[in-house]
Amino acid sequence: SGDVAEYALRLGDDALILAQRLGQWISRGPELEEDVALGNIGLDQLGHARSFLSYAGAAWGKTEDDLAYFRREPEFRSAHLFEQPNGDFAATIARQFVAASWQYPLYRELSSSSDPMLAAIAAKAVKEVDYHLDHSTQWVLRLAGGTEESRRRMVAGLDLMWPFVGELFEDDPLTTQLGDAAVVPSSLTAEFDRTTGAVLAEAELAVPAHPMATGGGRRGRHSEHLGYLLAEMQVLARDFPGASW
Amino acid sequence: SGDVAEYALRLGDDALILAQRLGQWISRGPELEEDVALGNIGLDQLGHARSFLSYAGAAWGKTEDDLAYFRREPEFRSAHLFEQPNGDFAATIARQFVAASWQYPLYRELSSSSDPMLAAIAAKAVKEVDYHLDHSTQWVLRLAGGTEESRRRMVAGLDLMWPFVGELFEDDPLTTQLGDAAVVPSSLTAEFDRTTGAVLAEAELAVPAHPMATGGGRRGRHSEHLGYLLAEMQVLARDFPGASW
Amino acid sequence: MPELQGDDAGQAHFDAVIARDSRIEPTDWMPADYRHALIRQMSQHAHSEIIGMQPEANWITRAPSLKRKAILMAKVQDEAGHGLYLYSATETLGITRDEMTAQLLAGKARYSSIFNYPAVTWADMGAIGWMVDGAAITNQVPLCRASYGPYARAMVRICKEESFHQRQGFEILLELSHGTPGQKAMAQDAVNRWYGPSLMMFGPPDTDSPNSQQSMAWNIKRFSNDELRSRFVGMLAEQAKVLGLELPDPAVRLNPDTGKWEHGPLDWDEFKNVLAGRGPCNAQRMERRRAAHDGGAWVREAAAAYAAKQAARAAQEVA
Amino acid sequence: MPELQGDDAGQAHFDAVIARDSRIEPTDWMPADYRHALIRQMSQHAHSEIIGMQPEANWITRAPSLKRKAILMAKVQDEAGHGLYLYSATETLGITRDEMTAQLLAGKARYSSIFNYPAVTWADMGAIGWMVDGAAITNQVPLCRASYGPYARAMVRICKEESFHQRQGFEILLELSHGTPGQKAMAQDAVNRWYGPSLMMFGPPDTDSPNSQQSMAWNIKRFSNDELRSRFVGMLAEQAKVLGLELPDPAVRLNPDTGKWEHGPLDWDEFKNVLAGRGPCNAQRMERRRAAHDGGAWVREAAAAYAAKQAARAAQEVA
Repeated sequence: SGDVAEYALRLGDDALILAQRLGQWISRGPELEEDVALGNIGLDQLGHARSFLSYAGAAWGKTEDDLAYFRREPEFRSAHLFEQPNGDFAATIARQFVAASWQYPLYRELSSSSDPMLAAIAAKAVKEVDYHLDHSTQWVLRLAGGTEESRRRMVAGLDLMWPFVGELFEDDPLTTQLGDAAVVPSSLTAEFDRTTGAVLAEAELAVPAHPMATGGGRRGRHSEHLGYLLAEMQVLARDFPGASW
Repeated sequence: SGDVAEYALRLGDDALILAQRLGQWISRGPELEEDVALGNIGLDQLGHARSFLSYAGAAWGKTEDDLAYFRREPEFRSAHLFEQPNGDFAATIARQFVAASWQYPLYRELSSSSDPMLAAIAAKAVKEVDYHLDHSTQWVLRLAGGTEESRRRMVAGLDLMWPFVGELFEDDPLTTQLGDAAVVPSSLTAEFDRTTGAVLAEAELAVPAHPMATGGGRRGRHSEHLGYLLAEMQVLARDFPGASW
Repeated sequence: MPELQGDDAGQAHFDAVIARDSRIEPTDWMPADYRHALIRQMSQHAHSEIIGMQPEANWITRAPSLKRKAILMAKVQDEAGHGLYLYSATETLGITRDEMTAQLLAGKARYSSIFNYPAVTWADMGAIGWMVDGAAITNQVPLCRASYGPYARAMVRICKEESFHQRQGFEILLELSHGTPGQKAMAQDAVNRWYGPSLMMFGPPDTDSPNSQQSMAWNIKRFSNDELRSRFVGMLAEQAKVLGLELPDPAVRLNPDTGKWEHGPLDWDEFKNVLAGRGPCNAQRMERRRAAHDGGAWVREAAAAYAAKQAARAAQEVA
Repeated sequence: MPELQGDDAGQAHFDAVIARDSRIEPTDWMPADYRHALIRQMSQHAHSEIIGMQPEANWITRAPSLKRKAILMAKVQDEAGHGLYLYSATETLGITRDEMTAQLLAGKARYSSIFNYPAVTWADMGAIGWMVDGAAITNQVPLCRASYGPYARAMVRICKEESFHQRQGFEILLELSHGTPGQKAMAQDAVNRWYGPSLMMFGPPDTDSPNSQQSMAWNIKRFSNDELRSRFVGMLAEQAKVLGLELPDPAVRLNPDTGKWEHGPLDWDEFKNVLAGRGPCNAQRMERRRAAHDGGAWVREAAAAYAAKQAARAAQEVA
């Protein structure tokens, strides 16, 4: 149905925008192993994005590329977290830590969606996101417990990303009316708090007190960052409309 | 004539791309006075760009905006120096130092061009570029003679920009066949070497030994940086083709 | 009557100046509370100019014509100039720019909450100019007669440039509203988004604004929040007709009985949220300012070290 | 004959292994020159994989379809993997990755000059895959039989992935050459630009390649530069027909007498210029690598500090 497609669009946009951000790291990582690791995570997210967007597009007679390259900013449905700039490695790790701590329970629950396609995509994705969560967790611990500088940066990175946690867990008519097909965002709050809380406790870090930012991504209201990201992502495809690659 | 327009296009593109780079500094400067100063220089360059591009466009029935927003990368004629990324403040100052040490004698000579419009634009521009040269000279001296860190960064900035000096002084058929209308680039080499040499000597810096990079900007062959800059600069205008603003 | 001494004499002079609506100057005696209130108000104003550069700087590289790009660059630069000018004026009260910057970065000093909203489309350049600068001017014009001389003089200069900016914003919206349907929709969307926040720039309703009385008594505030808001909404309503755009508030009307403009209810919960740091861009604005400040520390240190070396050299040459 | 001792025994074993075209392993004795030549050749190869990520990473964010984006990301990532694998193989010769990285950043170790050309259009993703990876494979396939075991084994694995990459490059060009006129022109332009540089990847003409003889005697180079170049240009000529694109060299032909492919003169001055640091992107490539390395220092330090703390804690728990 259209509602399922709208829901798939959200998840696809989250993953697409995150993949785009991670793609910017490749050849710029702090060590080659991280070029590989961040590239892997980016590729996974891109894969999830393609599945969700293809599924969403099918309902509207559009391809994944129609959706990725020929929508304008207000038509994107991603949450603000994913469009936050990479910042330094600690900020990227903080964004990954939040993203994976949200996507992991989300995909796990979604793998028993009453919509078989959503269930199938999520069942595949959850295994990969499990690794993403482990990767970011390990880095949160390392950076928090490494040097004074790395701890300071890790704290700053978490402070930067934490305002965008709240939006992820906001329910709206779409998520509620989809019933068993979707996962109600607020139902994941407790697990997110528990997972992240345990890691932060082990890292001897406080849960950031930074207040939640006004979101709006699910309604197409984005931060000032998304425009730049889309301009770059879409420039070539739009320069050759209708072309095949 | 078409040759004069081609020549004006080069100078206009140099100034436009530099203005675009400087515009990225505003609200990011190391002190508010530099937000103002770099903004001023950027505005001057943008003004010169508009004059040159309007003049070039008149020969082809195009507006300054047609030329700025609706050409593709290989149609831009700017030299590689101007599209180099801002880097840190020292790199930007190094780029400004090279740019102004080139533009100042260029515009001074061009103000006696046999083409009255080029002469008029240059006569106005040279006064402004005089300030740009002074601004960057003062900063080269300050950064070179400031702290150990600032000196290290100033050296690194000059090393980054120096490979793009050579392209500025390359003659080609266009600059020679224009005769008294244009300034032959190579005729400015000695003065550039003298001006920059004196400042670097006062700063107790060696002239960078970095070899000259292959250019090609005048033939539309650019570095990997220009594509990103144009994608950002042109995105909105291209999203509303034919619109008026 | 014996001649008054020290603070008493100062207070009397101060009271007399205020009473005849004249100007206090930096070397005059003034009450500590007056000084602190001014520092708070003026530094907040200066910080607002500086933070306020960000939403507009966001569109410099993407401005859709070279003319608009030049106008926008000049405008954002003017704001840096206003900030510098206001910091200087505030320094006459015995606080340094470095101290004020430290207060801003520590979250101890405020800037206008309006700049915590994102400028997501080009039309926002119009709406910010027309509405945000418009509200600022409505607020500031009366302050050209503020009791503190340096502040009043700063306001005179700033208001002149701000009204220029406002007209440029109006022109951007006018061009868009007469443009393609897509452009007009962009303009209307921007007006919809900035309307409420710009009305709330005047602060809480008078019934809920405890500090205003003292500020008005000191002549560093000349009209109440609601009075200024009413003037502003009237200006918007009349100019919106020229623009061919709608204000997103059907309750806007000129009350024929009072002769004042009225408007519908405002979302004061949102206002408080943004003020409390929960706006869309609070963290981003502070992060950018901090990044510029911290990232530029080595430059400022270099400039200071170089100046010191030059001074030492000059002294040596004299000796 | 008395049994050979020490170096003499080692040399005899080494000579015998080379003579029967078998493999030297890390623990085997080897001549110092052989070791140094291998370190130079293998670390240059590793550095080339790492620097070679840059021109392609340049198009990841702008890839024109999601499928192409995924393929490109995977490819660039494979190159990081190849670099890691080759650094490991080189470390068996008694040099650390840190030392090799330091040599690269100090400009003492080289990487393939081809990566000093910019990837300015999407079609370059095709041309790099088809021509640059194609040349690399032509060079590397014989090295799967190189005399140093770890190197030969690395080559086997790498060649497998490289030929996959080459096919992907070919497919990009094929799609473009069958696309719009603009796409086809973009493909032809890329082939024109990469043709000469890719042919020069095999190094100077045999008449001007002094080190080759020794390397061939050691079986760490199996065919001469010109021989490999001839094979490569033949491959290009035949596949260009399928692509419907022209090679920018009218002299390319299969010589019926020798059975070898021939090509026109190459611009060896340009080659030397780029090698000497005057290519379009030399400074940029090194700067990016240096920025990533220096900018990541605090991360590597943190990881090391954390590992040390964990180890100390574990030791304490045991004690």
